[in-house]
This record gives sequence, structure tokens and C-alpha cells, in this order.
Amino acid sequence: MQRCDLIVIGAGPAGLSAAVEAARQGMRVTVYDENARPGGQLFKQIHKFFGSREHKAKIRGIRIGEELLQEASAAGVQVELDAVVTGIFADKEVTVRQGERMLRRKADTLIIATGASENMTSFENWTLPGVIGAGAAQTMMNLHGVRPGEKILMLGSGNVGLVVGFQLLQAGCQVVAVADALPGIGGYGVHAAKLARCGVPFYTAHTIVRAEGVERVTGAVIGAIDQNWHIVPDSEKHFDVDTICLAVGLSPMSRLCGLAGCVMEDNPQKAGLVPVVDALGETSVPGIFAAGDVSGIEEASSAMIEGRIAGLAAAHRMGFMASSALDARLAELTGALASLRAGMFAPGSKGKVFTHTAEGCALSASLLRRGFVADEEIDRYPGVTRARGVHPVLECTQNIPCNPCADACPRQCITVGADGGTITALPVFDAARGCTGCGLCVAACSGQAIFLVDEEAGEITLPYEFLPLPQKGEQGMALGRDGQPVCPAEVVAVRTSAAFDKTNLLTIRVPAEYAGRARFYRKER
Amino acid sequence: MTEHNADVVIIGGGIMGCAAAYYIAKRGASVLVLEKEDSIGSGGSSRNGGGVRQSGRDPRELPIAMHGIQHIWPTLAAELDVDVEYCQKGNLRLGKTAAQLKILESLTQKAVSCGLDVRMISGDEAREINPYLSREVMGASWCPTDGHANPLLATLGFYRKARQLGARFISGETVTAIEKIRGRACRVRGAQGVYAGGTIILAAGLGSRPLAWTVGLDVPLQPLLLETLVTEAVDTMFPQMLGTAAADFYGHQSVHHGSFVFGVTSGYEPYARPGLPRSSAGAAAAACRSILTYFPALEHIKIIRSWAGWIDDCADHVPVLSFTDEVPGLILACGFSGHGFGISPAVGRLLSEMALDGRPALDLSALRQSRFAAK
Amino acid sequence: MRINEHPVLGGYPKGEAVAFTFDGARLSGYAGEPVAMALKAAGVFIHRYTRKNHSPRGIFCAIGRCTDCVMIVNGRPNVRTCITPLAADMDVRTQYGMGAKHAAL
Amino acid sequence: MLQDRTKNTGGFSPAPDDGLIICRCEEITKGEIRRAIQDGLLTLTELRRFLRAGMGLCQGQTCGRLVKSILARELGVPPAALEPVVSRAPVRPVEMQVLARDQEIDHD
Repeated sequence: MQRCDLIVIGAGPAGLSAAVEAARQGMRVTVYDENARPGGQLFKQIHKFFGSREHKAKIRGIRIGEELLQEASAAGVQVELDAVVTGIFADKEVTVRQGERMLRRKADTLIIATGASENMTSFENWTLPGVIGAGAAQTMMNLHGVRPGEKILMLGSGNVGLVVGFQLLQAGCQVVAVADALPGIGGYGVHAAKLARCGVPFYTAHTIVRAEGVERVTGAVIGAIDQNWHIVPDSEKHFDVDTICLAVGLSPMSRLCGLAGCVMEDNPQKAGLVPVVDALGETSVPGIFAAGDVSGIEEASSAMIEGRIAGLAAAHRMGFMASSALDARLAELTGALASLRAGMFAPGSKGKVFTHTAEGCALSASLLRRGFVADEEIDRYPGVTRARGVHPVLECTQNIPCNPCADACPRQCITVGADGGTITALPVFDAARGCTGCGLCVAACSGQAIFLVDEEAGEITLPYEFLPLPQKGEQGMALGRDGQPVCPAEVVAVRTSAAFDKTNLLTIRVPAEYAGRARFYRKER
Repeated sequence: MTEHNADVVIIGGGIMGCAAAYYIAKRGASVLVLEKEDSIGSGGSSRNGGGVRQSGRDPRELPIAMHGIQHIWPTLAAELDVDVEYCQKGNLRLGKTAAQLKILESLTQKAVSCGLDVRMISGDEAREINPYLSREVMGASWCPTDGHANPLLATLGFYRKARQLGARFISGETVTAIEKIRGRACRVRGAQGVYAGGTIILAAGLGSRPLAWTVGLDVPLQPLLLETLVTEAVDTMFPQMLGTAAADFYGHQSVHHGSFVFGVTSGYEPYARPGLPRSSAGAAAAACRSILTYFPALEHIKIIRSWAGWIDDCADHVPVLSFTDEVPGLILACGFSGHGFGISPAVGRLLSEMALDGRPALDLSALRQSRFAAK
Repeated sequence: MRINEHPVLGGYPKGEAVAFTFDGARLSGYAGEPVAMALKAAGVFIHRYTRKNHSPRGIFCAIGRCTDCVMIVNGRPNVRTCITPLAADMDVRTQYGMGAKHAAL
Repeated sequence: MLQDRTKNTGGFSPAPDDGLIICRCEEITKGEIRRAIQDGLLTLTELRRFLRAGMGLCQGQTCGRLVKSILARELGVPPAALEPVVSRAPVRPVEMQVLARDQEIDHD
């Protein structure tokens, strides 16, 4: 039987990262993935990543996927696609269905990196065609170029719901609302704000009552819920939609770990049934590791680091790497992982209720409930300042691990966590260093939360990732953070650049008194 | 430790224990069932091919099988108020070589002498009964009164009905010893409690052997791995129970649901690694290769699940259903050797008679524990 | 339903345009894309009717996990169309219960 | 975990959403699941075996979590406290003819 040093199951961010590290240490590595394309969810993630430079921040998921594939190929990793691992048996034997045959393969070490699967929620008529998972929507529009629907209700305001909601807008769909049963929006505020300023309403503490339709979805009804999760009488609200998108969380896809005989635990902190692993990702079965979402749901950035750690650990276990070399790499990687696992959205913060940022700013109640920071709240955040001439307004209001803005500014005008502080700190602008209005920070901000503002001139430069791209000289409407019309606006500049990576910078001119409120642009009046 | 009392304490919440509990409770006696696992029916009861056969059985247990098929199975679903998916459309035991046909003939002769309606048929006759059979099949034994049922539903059906009738079930309780008081087995010690009963029934599958040791008895059981495959549901193809002279697979298509269940043989069953039973990588493939030689039309049907379990294989491959002289008060019900499901309702009834009347309605003398004397 | 130009992705790599049949009707799609995508782009949303309740089902997970989108493809039932690549002249049919229409009725 | 199954969990009382499909593959409703629990089927494994919920083509990948939350609610325990079901191969459906084609012969 064919046997290699390491078999990795899953060619997503964790699996590919693991394979690259192990192969660089000299292991013969084969990666099996059930999909026709490698990269896992990376190729559906067309948004820019959070984190810092070491986490590939401000790079879009698709590009990170391409880079990982190149690294894998350079390292000599064999990636087998359309290769479904159907079981793990004794002696680290895996069965792989590839095309019309079954392969049986063994390895001295296994890394299980099968990722996550979507949770679903049941409601009246949820089996109708037109009710789909958010992942399905992503697959359709980002991989296959097919719109999942025309008018869509998004259920769930975690990062998946928010990110996919925005992608639906980019694909030309209309998102009629985002509803969430929880009283507050679950995902990053900046993701919600992107949707809100496009006019998408949020309904928190609302759940879906039913899908309407006979042969397919023709409508959706949501209703407010009380503390006992009962629908509040007369609170029902109807939407004409053809699609209802479910983004109600992810679960580790850990069945192969169970088959491999790993000790499992049902851990709500990790969002479900996961193998018990040590700091290196090794399960209870010696030589079998788990990395990425399969061992606990987190962002792809964390999955990549977990993958690297597991790959190195496998290499060390089989004598491809000295302990001292492993320790050196681990110090660097665990530090990188720790910086991602900080802030208000960290796995360890699950269930905690925050009222203030680490800096002591009160969190925006409006952002949590309606998806946008109210005009009267925005000035309390350190990144939101007034200055003479053009300068960035950093509408970053929550502690999330992210600092590309600081990294992007050629004049170091922007600081995130100065003096050894963490990357979850809110960004601060130093006017003394002299902003040139280059816009690199605007394009670099993964949350699209930075605007260049010149209060006196009434000019706002905002990130714009939609088609068609407005033309210079065009007249339209400036929209507020809530997506409502603020005042007429004229497009005075449209900048695109390779450095902006598909984030176009749109500069609009509005009457000066609206410069603090206008945050988006729409052509129609 | 709290002490719990019942007229009958049953060790083992598999189909034998559940069926016995049902028949005991039905007669108004109090009964307590102790199950080691979290779920009822976690051993062979949920890991078998669902055969309800008389043909192919050892003459010593054949009367039990015939009794069950004549008197219990036809009305079991109504009695338990659960569709146990019983289907009495015959059993085909297939042969592809002259040598295999010889094996079938000898089995058939033995069964006929016990009064069973079973006969040898030609390959073409077999294909008339089941048109999906390949040309490779040269002949078969045919028992029209055999059939199959769903062991998961039957086990839980007995459990559910017994519980409704007042039988008490405790799961997650590992029995560590059977204890004698004044010469009679009437107490069971568990990890978390002590349970006293007028009669103790030991129906714990492979676990029966070490428990029998605690009262100085031995039953020669050894673990034998059983692997099984389940397919997706498809439209109804054929209703017969299937077996082969080569013993390379057995199985059936479940009625109403449409999935196939196949028992699998790899040839290395006695050498399976100890511990939790695990499916092997190769057995399912080998089974599919075999099955497709008999039924090529199944080639596109998908396997969706497999499982493995331990058979409590008895030294002479028939069960022990027995009082013992040495340990009054104890009834042994183990060693069903991989073909207990079909006889389980009848065994349950016989156990209730042994416990409550002191003797079963059928002669079980051939299944006594004392038969294991050195030759 | 097709996205011609995407603000981030630009265009989409596509296979050759091919014809296939859906319940006997001639439709077109791109070779290699999932059958379910070609159907979606053509406005087909019901893939099957269930066995017990005869209720319609379509795409749900789109990654081969939920098995809701199964249809009869080239005569074989229970084929997950969301992960089955489209090929020229494929015969795709609505599934009723576990098979073709007559079986369920 | 020790469980005395004699304890009455209250008996089945109908609820307005009993008609909801929970297992999409086998079309098992919430009411059927709740009734089975009141009938004494107290583990995820027993519910699978008794109702075939989660035993269809997708093998419980969609409804597993939903069934779990229903059982947890009926028993009044947190979902994570329930014993998970055992994983079974193959984790994706495989045609018999494909499975049959696995010959792996070493020439060493």
C-alpha cells in the first residue's frame, strides 16, 4: 500500500498551511480535498482579511488561497482534488474516493483539516426551494457567477451573514433585511456598517416566522421575539423575497475525527463537537492532528496558523525537525495566534457582554441594534477627529484584531496600539505627521471604515466596491451611515489602482455642513 | 448504595433483555433492566442484518425459530404498536458452485427432517423468485416462510412497550457482579447501585462471560467481528432475505424504507483487534465485490453507512438458554452467535416463562450451559 | 441570473457552452459547472419532490452535503447536482420520491 | 451517565410547530421526535434508530444539531451534555461499484 509521511485531509486554509510547513521540513505530503478546487472557503471569501501583516491582513481570501497554492506547489506538496476521504481506519489508513475508484492510503501522520459546515434553523416552510445556506449563496455567486436570487432576506448577523450580505449586494442582488434573533448584531460592527450605509435594514431580536410560497419562496415573514423567544403579537413583518439565506453559525465538521477514534468533546466555546487536542493540535490518537475550524470555529486567519503549527508538529514527531527549531517557530506562531485571539470577538470572549472598548469609549448602542453608529455617537471614538485639510476619519469603534491602516500609511499618520500595544486597539490619527490624502488607508481597511474627509471643502473619499463605477462629474445622492439620503452630491474623483486591490476610492463633494454625515453615494436621487 | 428490588432483574438492555422485560411486565411481574451503555440496544441488537430465518439454523435452536415465526412475528407490530418492518417473503440461500450447492443440500436436509418447509431450487427457479439474480447463481435453498425485520425498531419497540407496562430500565449502569445469598443468585451489584431480584437473567452479550465468572460459571464465548453496510433508500426491488453458501454476504432490502442492509465478511473476523469494534477499510469493498457478482443491478446504489459490532460467538455456535444447578435463581441467555435477532421474541417469551413459571414452554435442554464438557 | 461582471472578481472562467435536457426540454449551460448552477441560471428551482409529503426541494447547501438537490441524471436517481459537473447532452430529470415520476404515484 | 428511565418526562403535549420538518432527508417532524422522546427514547442514538431521523442520504449532517436541541429541551439539559452519535464511514455516499474498485495490491 502507498504510504507517505503525512496525509492532510482538506485543502482549505488550515490544511494547505499545514502541508506547506511539513513539506518544507522534508516530509512527503499528500493533501486530499473533496472539492474540484483547492482553497476551501478562501476562494469564496472575496473580502479583505483582518489581522496584521503576519496574518495576511488586507489581502482578499481569494488571493491568500492563490498564494497558499503556489507555496504548496513550490514545497512539493501533492494536492489531490475531487478526492473525498470517506473514512479513517486503523493504522492511519484513509479511504479516498476519487472519480470512479477508491484509493486506500496510509501515512505516518494525519492532519484533519476538514473545516466547518453550516448550521441550519427550522421554521415553517424552510424546505422550500429558495431557502439556502449563506455558504450556498457564496458558492453560487463567487465560484460560479450565478446570483442566488434577486431579493434576499439574510437570517443571522454574525460575520458570515454580514460578509455574505455585502457580497450579495456586490453580485447585484437586493438584500431586503438582515434579521437576527439575538438582541445585538453578532459580527464585526464595521461589516454591519458597510451594509447599513447601503440602505440594508437590520432587525435584531427578530426571528423568521415563516417562508411563504407553494413551489418556491415568494416571501418571508419575520417577527420580534421576547426574552422567552416567543413572537411578540402583531410584530410580524412581511417581505417580498425570492430567497432566504441562513447564516446561523458554523459547526466543526469533525466526523472523520470521530471515525479516527479521537477523543471528542462537545464544547460550546468551540461551537460543537471537536476532537480534544493539545497545544500543537495533536488529538488523543498519537500522530493524528486537527487544525482549523474542525477543532473549533474561528476566522480563516487563525486556521492558517493552527495549520502551520500542526504541520511543524507532525514534521517534528517524525524526526524531520529538531526540537529547538520547532520551539523557535512555535514561539513566533503562538504569538501570532494570540494576537488574533484577542479583543471583543475572541473565542475566549464568547458570552461576555462588553459595554466599553478597552480605551474606555462607550460602545455604540445603535451599531449593535441597527448596524450603524449614530451621528451623535461617532465623535466619541479616538479615530474620529477634525483637522484642517484632508485627513482620515477612522470609524473603527470595536476592539478587533486588525491594523492594516497603520501599516498602509506611508507617513505613519495612523497608529494602532502604540508602544507595544495590541492590534485590537482602536486606531488613532496624528495630524502632525501630515496626511497627503493618498487613500492607501481607505483601501487597506478591511472593514471599509476609513474615509478621507476635508470638512471645509465638503469632500469625502469613500471605499467603493460596486459596479457600475460612478463617473467623475456625475450627480447623485450622498447617503448617511444609516443608508438614508443626506444631501445631493457630486462625484469629483474616482481613483482605482493596483495598490487599492479592487477597492475604488470615490470622492464626492457635498455642502460642507454634511461632511461629517455623508458616508456613501448613490447615483439615483 | 441504594437497593432496588424487582421480581426479575435483567442484566443487559439488548433485544433479549427488552423482549424478556416486555413479556414479564405483560404478565404483571415487576422487572428491572440494567444496561451498561447510554442507549438501549447498543450491542448486537443494533448491529445485525435483520434476518428472521429458520433455514440454515442448527436443529437445536430451530424449534425456537419456527415457534417465533409461527406464533409471534406475524402479530408483533400490532402488539408493540411499532412497525418492526417484518417481511415474510422467503429466504434464498445462494450457491454459485457445485460444492456450494452440496453445502446447501445438507443444510436443507437437516431442516426438512425438523419439519421445515425448505427445498433446493435451480438457478432459473431462483431467478424467477428474484429476477435481479445474476447468471452466476446455479441454485439455492428456498424457505418461503423465512423473512426479515428491522432490529433497531424491534429492540426499541420491545423496550418502549415494556416501559409502558411498567418495566423499569436503568441505562449507564455497569454491572460488576452477580451475588448469591443463601445459595441463590438474587442480587446484582452495579457501579452505582445494588439490585435485588427473585430471579436474575444474564443477557449481556459478550459481557455475560465475565459476569458468569462472578458466580463461578463459564460460558465459552469469544468475540467475532461483524461488519455491516447500509445503502441509500431506493425503489422496491425485492423482498427476500438473502444468504449465500459461500457466506460472503447476507442481507435484504428493508420494506417501506427501501434501504439495503448487508452483512459483510472479510475472512479475518476472529482476528479483529480488541477494543471498540471498528469497521475495516477493506471489508466493505470486498463485500461490494461479492454482492455485485450476485446482484449486478445494485452497482449504482450508494453505501451511506457502515458499522461494526461484536458477535458473542459460542463454542458450538448456538446460544445458552439455561438454568444451572450450581447457581439457582440465575438464567443464562447469551451466546446467540450472530443469529439471535430472528429468535429474540420467542426467546423473550421463553425467558419470561423460565423466570415466572420455572420452566419454558419449549424444550430447551439442548441449550443448557452444562453441555460444555470436555470431549 | 448570471453575473456578467463582478466588481472584485471581474469575469468568471467558463467551460464551453453546451446543451443539455431538463425533463426533456433543451437548456444550455457551461461544461464543468455544477448541473445545479446551470439549472439555476436557466430559472429551474425545483429539483425534486419528496417521497412522503411530495414537497418541492431545490438547492440548499450547494456543496454536496445536504443532498437536497438530488435529481435523476442520465437515468440514475439521487445524484447531487450541486457537485456534479455538467456535460454536453446530459439528461437531467426531476426526481419524485426515490426515482422517476411513475414510481412515486 | 446513569439514567433511570422510569422517570416520567411529563407526557406528550402537542405544540403548534409539531408539523415542522426537522430531518429533511427522511421527512421526520418535530412532533414525531418529541413524541418519541416522551415514549422513552432518550438519547440521540435511540432517536436515530427509532425514527431514522439523521439516517437518510445526508446522514444527519443537516438535522443533527436540530434534533439535539429538541432532545435537550425536552429533557431539560444543555445540548452539550448529550452523548453524541457515533461517526460512521463512509462520510459521503459511495456507489457500490466504486467501493468495489479499491484493490490495492502491493508488489513488494
